[in-house]
Amino acid sequence: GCGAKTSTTTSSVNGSAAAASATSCVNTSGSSIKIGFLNSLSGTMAISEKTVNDALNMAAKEINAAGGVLGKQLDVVTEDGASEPTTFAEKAKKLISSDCVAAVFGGWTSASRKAMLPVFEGQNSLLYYPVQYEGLEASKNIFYTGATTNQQIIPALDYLKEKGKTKLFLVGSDYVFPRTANKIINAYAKANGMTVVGEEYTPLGSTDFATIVGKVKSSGADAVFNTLNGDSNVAFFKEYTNVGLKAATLPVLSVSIAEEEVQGIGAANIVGQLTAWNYYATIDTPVNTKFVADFKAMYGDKRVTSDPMEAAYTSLYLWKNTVEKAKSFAVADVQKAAGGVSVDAPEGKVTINGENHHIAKTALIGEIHDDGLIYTVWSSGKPIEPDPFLKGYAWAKGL
Amino acid sequence: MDVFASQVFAGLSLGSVLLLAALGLALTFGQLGVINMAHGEFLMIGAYTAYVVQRVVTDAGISFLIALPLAAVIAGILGVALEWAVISRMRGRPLDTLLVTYGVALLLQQLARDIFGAPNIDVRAPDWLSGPIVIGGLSMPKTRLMILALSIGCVAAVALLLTRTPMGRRIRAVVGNRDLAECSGIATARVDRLTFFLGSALAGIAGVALTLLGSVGPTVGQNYIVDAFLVVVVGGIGRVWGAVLAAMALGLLQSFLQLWSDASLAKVLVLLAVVAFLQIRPQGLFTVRTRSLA
Amino acid sequence: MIALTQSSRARLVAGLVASIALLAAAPAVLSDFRLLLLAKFLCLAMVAVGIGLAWGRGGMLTMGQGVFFGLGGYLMAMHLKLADAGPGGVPDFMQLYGTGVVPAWWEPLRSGLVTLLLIVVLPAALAWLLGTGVFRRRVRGAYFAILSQALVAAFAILLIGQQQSTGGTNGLNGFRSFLGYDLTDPVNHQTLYALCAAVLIVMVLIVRQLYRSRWGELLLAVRDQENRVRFLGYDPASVKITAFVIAAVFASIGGALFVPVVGIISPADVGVTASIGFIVGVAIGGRASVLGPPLGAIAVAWAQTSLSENFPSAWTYAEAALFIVVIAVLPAGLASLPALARRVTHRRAGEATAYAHGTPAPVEGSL
Amino acid sequence: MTSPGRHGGVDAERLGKLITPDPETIHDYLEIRGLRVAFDGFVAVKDIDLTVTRGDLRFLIGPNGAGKTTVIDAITGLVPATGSAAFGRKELLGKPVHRIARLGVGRTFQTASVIEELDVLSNLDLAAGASRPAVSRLRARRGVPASVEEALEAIGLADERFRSAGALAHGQKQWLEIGMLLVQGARLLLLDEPVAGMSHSEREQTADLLRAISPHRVVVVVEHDMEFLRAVADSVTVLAAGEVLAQGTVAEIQNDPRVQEIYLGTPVHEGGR
Amino acid sequence: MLTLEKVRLGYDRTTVVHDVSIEVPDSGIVAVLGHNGAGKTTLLRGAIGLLRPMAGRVVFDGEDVGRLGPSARVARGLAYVPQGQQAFGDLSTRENLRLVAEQHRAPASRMDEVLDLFPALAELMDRRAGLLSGGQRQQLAIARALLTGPRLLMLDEPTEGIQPNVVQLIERTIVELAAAGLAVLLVEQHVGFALQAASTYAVLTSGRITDRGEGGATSTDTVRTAMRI
Ligand SMILES: Nc1ncnc2c1ncn2[C@@H]1O[C@H](COP(=O)(O)OP(=O)(O)OP(=O)(O)O)[C@@H](O)[C@H]1O
Ligand SMILES: Nc1ncnc2c1ncn2[C@@H]1O[C@H](COP(=O)(O)OP(=O)(O)OP(=O)(O)O)[C@@H](O)[C@H]1O
Ligand SMILES: NC(N)=O
Ligand SMILES: [Mg+2]
Ligand SMILES: [Mg+2]
Repeated sequence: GCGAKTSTTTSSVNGSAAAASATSCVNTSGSSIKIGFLNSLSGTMAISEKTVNDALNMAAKEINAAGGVLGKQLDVVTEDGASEPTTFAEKAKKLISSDCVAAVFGGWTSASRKAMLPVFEGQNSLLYYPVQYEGLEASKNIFYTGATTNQQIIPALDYLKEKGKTKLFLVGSDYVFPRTANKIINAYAKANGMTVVGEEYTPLGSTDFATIVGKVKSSGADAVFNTLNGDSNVAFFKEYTNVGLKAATLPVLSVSIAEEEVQGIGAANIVGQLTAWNYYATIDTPVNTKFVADFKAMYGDKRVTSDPMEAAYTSLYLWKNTVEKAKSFAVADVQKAAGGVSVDAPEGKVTINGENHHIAKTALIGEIHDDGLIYTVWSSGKPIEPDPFLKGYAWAKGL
Repeated sequence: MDVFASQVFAGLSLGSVLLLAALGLALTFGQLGVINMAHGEFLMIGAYTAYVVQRVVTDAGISFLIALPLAAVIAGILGVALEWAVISRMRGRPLDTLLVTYGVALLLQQLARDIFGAPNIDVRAPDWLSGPIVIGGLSMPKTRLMILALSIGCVAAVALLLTRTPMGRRIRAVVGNRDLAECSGIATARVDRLTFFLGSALAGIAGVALTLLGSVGPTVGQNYIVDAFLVVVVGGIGRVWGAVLAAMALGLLQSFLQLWSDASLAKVLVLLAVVAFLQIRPQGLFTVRTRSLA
Repeated sequence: MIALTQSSRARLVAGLVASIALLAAAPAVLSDFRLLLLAKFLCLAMVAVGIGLAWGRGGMLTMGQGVFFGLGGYLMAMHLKLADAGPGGVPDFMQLYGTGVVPAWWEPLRSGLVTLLLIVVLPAALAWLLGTGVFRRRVRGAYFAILSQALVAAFAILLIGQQQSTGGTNGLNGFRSFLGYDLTDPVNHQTLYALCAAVLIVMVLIVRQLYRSRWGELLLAVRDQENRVRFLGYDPASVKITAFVIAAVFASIGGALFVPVVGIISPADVGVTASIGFIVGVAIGGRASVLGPPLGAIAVAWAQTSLSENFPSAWTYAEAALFIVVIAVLPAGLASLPALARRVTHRRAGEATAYAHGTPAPVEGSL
Repeated sequence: MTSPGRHGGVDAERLGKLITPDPETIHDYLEIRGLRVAFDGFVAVKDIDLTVTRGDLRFLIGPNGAGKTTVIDAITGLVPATGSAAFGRKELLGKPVHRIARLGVGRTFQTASVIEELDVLSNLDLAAGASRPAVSRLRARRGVPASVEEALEAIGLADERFRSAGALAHGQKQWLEIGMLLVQGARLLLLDEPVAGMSHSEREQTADLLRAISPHRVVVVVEHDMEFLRAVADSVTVLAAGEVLAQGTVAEIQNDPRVQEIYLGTPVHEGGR
Repeated sequence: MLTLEKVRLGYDRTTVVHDVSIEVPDSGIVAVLGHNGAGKTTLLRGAIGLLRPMAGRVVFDGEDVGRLGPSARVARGLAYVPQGQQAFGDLSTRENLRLVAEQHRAPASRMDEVLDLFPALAELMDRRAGLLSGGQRQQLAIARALLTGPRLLMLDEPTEGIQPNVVQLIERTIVELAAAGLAVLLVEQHVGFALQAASTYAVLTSGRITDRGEGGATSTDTVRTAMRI
């Protein structure tokens, strides 16, 4: 358990040690400062990451309009991660050592993050990663502005438990996030008198769910916990409804389906199902109303905002505030100043945890309506402190 | 027993999907010796056709029925264009056509991305295809039954065409000996074009069918192309019945393996099974002998 | 016809010298980042050289080189992981997703020597096994291409599925040292680059000798008339297997060097798409020539990176278009341009028609 | 473009070492017992017995479809067969094609097949090389092996040596194939219609060639050209419907009414053939 | 009926037929003799359209067909039996014949006539042509050509590799067809029959016509000398 932590933190320590050799080339003399946006603009993940890139650009535009950061205009360098970990690593290297950006914002799949981590540690630069993920990680060079497990998955499980669900069926894409998430879910279930009656993985992008849905049907489960990512969700839910399964009788709780994905799946196939996030477009606060309005104004009425987009948008402001607090773009200074920096984000107030570089977020369970939007049905009420290594949970020992 | 039955159904329906996707290939690959890597993209085109039609004709039921023939025609025409523009100029270079059409595939994918956007879009299934038909505990989604029916229909059509009609004879003659066919008064160029039209049209139909199962995206074709090729190869190139058998075999194998293991491992095992099979029966299930050395 | 004429042999030597000179000059002019990028391209070029041999000369279109590239890459990556973890240590990702104990089949890779050995032996053995199965059974052309594709598909899915021991989609990364050298130190980057360049040059020279040899002619004969060659008393299978094994080993070595250079190897680098990607450069450069495949691979990889940096989507069009045009109208690749230019002079109107039996455009490049 | 017809063409004198008797060949003979070839149901060759010795140039004739080519296919391992076919006491049936070839069994094909991509020289060099040790193949070809040079002269393609074999005319290809047999060191030559498509003079030249080879090799020729047969054959075996119909000298066969009935017919004209 | 005017033919690098002119009258047999490699096949490939002439014209009763593909020329009444017993290997003998019959809407009667000409085929109707022996395939090839209902029949060494009595059959057939008013362009190596049957002959040497003359009368030997053999 703690082995994991020490190993990652040591690696990050070595990282900053090695960093001594990798001298930063960031140019802070001019009237503008370079930052990098690194999202998949091509490949399977483009579906989701393009929207994140849009949100980031909107934030940059706003900040520049408002006078920039420490009086410097943001000069954005955009790179395409092409949905391939290797490309993410390579482009990250380029942004840092060739474009000399002060910080990089982007990444979606945990695969891409894991690929970039050693680069940012080795080159001692900063990555702001905007997507919910499986936790068990903390690098001095990464700020995690999406949810970690105790801010999304565990509240979701609490919700199901509260609703009296005891038999879970786990469906996920075959990669690190779902597999790790499900490890945690299994541990939780054991500790909370739930049973996992089935656990199935399909390759990313696979579209044949006849067998799996068949298994779900005959498993006797009373809830499905869905960690599928991307296209597979569509095929899954179509199959699900076509064999006659209904949200009312056998609800599916998903943690990777946001407003954007709902459009792709088709509201009809998924109406009534549950999701767990920290943000919904339907959040009724002045900040969010403005955020949604501005976004539609900039990208068109049909467009919707989602959790990862909001987290990305917010991440840029978090960096801005940190830099201005540190009065410096230097990595070391930003790292030092980060603790306690907060932003009044569309999802509500978020604050950076200086210990693990995650941020406190409010957990929300939502229900999908036929208008394609998600409406909050349960809220943690207040921001939950990030606990990536689940130290606060006895049952999580030995994960 | 109940599980067994449902797995058999799952397997057959997966098989029918593979078959539908592979049938067009069996034709172009088998009859023209052209390995059309863009076949998957013709599926995609069919799928997007269904999407566009639905935007126009909002009623899912009607749009589906319109989309089927329309997709066939559109994909078919694009196929002909491809044949005329590139493939017809690459006689006797099967492996090169494989690569060229791969380039075409990339092109079409990017085109789709720029026209319809990277995000996948959804095509609503007709109401009369929603929900299952339940027979003795076994609930069979109507959509899958529809696909099963479609593939049976297409197979029958193709088989009849090839074996019973003059057109079929002509197609096979051109495969056998292009020059001789030309000298026997057969306009080989036209025959090729027609063959390719049929092959691509089948892909178009398959594409529409796929919208019943999953979402439509620029890379939807890629999810099927590898399996489709395996079906053709295992079946024995140019052998329609071989393709049918192969598709069903692969479908059943996949669904039953998946019962004992997980989807990923099942897929691996199926692929390895195919590799092994081809070493035992290099020319596939059904083969033709000729006396020619080559 | 394939026996290189004096002039074309001279051109080949010239080409070799020029390329080597360029490789030598690179470290002086390129930034650390760009140099590593070039080193990466060189690794891909190694795979290309092998494909040129197997496909260009042997007619075996292998769409599955990713398997061998991956074998070499993962073997090296596993070793580096263990090395970083230290004696008896457990790689970080295993503690995260796995049981926290190193699987038995990883253990041998703690030794650098064993690793280097396996990087050569394992792919060779696999290729030989596959080759014997496939070529003795006379699986040919499209069948082989698709079979090899199925194999690589299986390989990639397997890697993804075995997360606890292979890192799954993440693959393996975060290496700190290579054979004891700190991978973050630019000086070592130069050495690493030099190593890649040297290895590639050796591979090219090997292939050149093979092409000039009788074995090369035999391979060509097997490509065009496998069955006829049998009646001369040759066993075509063994010829093909040899070529295939060499290609596999080249790919594996390319993968092994790719890992320290790029710092990560993941299923996406060895999958179906990546494997076809290897072929693109070979086809564009000139499949059957000596320098065509490596130069083509480097050029394409370079264009991909630089163009996709500036206009991601336009690049896809460019690559696809180039690929189509070259293969359709220039089967011998860019390497054949000089020869072509010379021939154009004495070309007469309306020669070979669509029907003409004319011996199909020869795929022998002049370089 | 020069055609061999004009200068030289085949030159049997130039055969030289290619066919010098090598002691090993003394005991060479082809012995076929109960050879049977069936193609899913249809029996193309029915229990044939046939013995051919060195120096007895044997012609195999018979109606189209009698099974002549199939017999050769069976001997050379191209089609599976039952029974026995032995050369120099070594059983051939059941061995893979290339092993049979290495036992000194060579053949030509009814539709000439050479390696089109390679030039004439490389074709011959390749044929000559099967016996070379594998490692030696890793060296480039320097100069032309004597045997290959002789063959080039013998088959009259010396001037075509750098021509790609694919560009040769039908008849030239057949000579090239014979040349390949010679350099290959085949001791049993199975020639399937070697003069088909050759002009009168070329037939005569080919005849000389075969007559020169015959004393030192076991030769079986399948032909329909009676004039050529009369010119070359020592003995004749007639196949019909997969069975041996008759066997004997040229004269015997020509006067055999059954052979005339099913095969020879009655010539409508004199001259040409 | 068919006129080749100074046609030049060849392949990528080589010119094989140099400005050859040949006139085939509306009926009767024109024989083209020559060595192998002389360019006979190439000439016919040019006449049928498998090769486009580099120079010169191909005129089929009044129309310049030089730009047309083979199928178009066949549709106009040209027929061609290629060298080397070619057939559609994957189709049965019957299908080989039906294929052509359909293409040219041949009346059933014509099919019967053809089968009468080659009784051997009648027994092989259901065997795949790819499995037929050389001679069997050759008969099939001529049968196919006749089914197109041609006005001019081009034969490239039709008796090559055929058993003697069938050779006689084929030769007889050719003579009869010619007598029945079919124009025939016959490429042969075997001077004997060719000269006897031909109304006119031409000798092709290395792609050039080196001798022409009346058939029948001329003695084989004069031609042999003309062919320099
Ligand atoms: N692979 C096969 N399958 C079925 N039948 C075959 C096969 N190969 C040959 N045959 C048949 O076997 C018989 C013998 O054929 P073969 O070619 O040996 O005759 P041949 O004596 O060589 O005739 P020709 O003199 O015309 O060459 C023919 O009837 C042919 O149709
Ligand atoms: N595909 C080709 N490519 C290049 N040259 C060729 C090709 N085919 C034939 N030739 C050349 O053309 C010349 C004439 O060939 P052609 O086949 O017309 O001769 P032919 O008179 O028919 O000989 P045969 O009597 O043996 O059939 C040959 O000598 C050959 O060199
Ligand atoms: N972090 C994820 N969703 O991969
Ligand atoms: Mg024969
Ligand atoms: Mg000819």
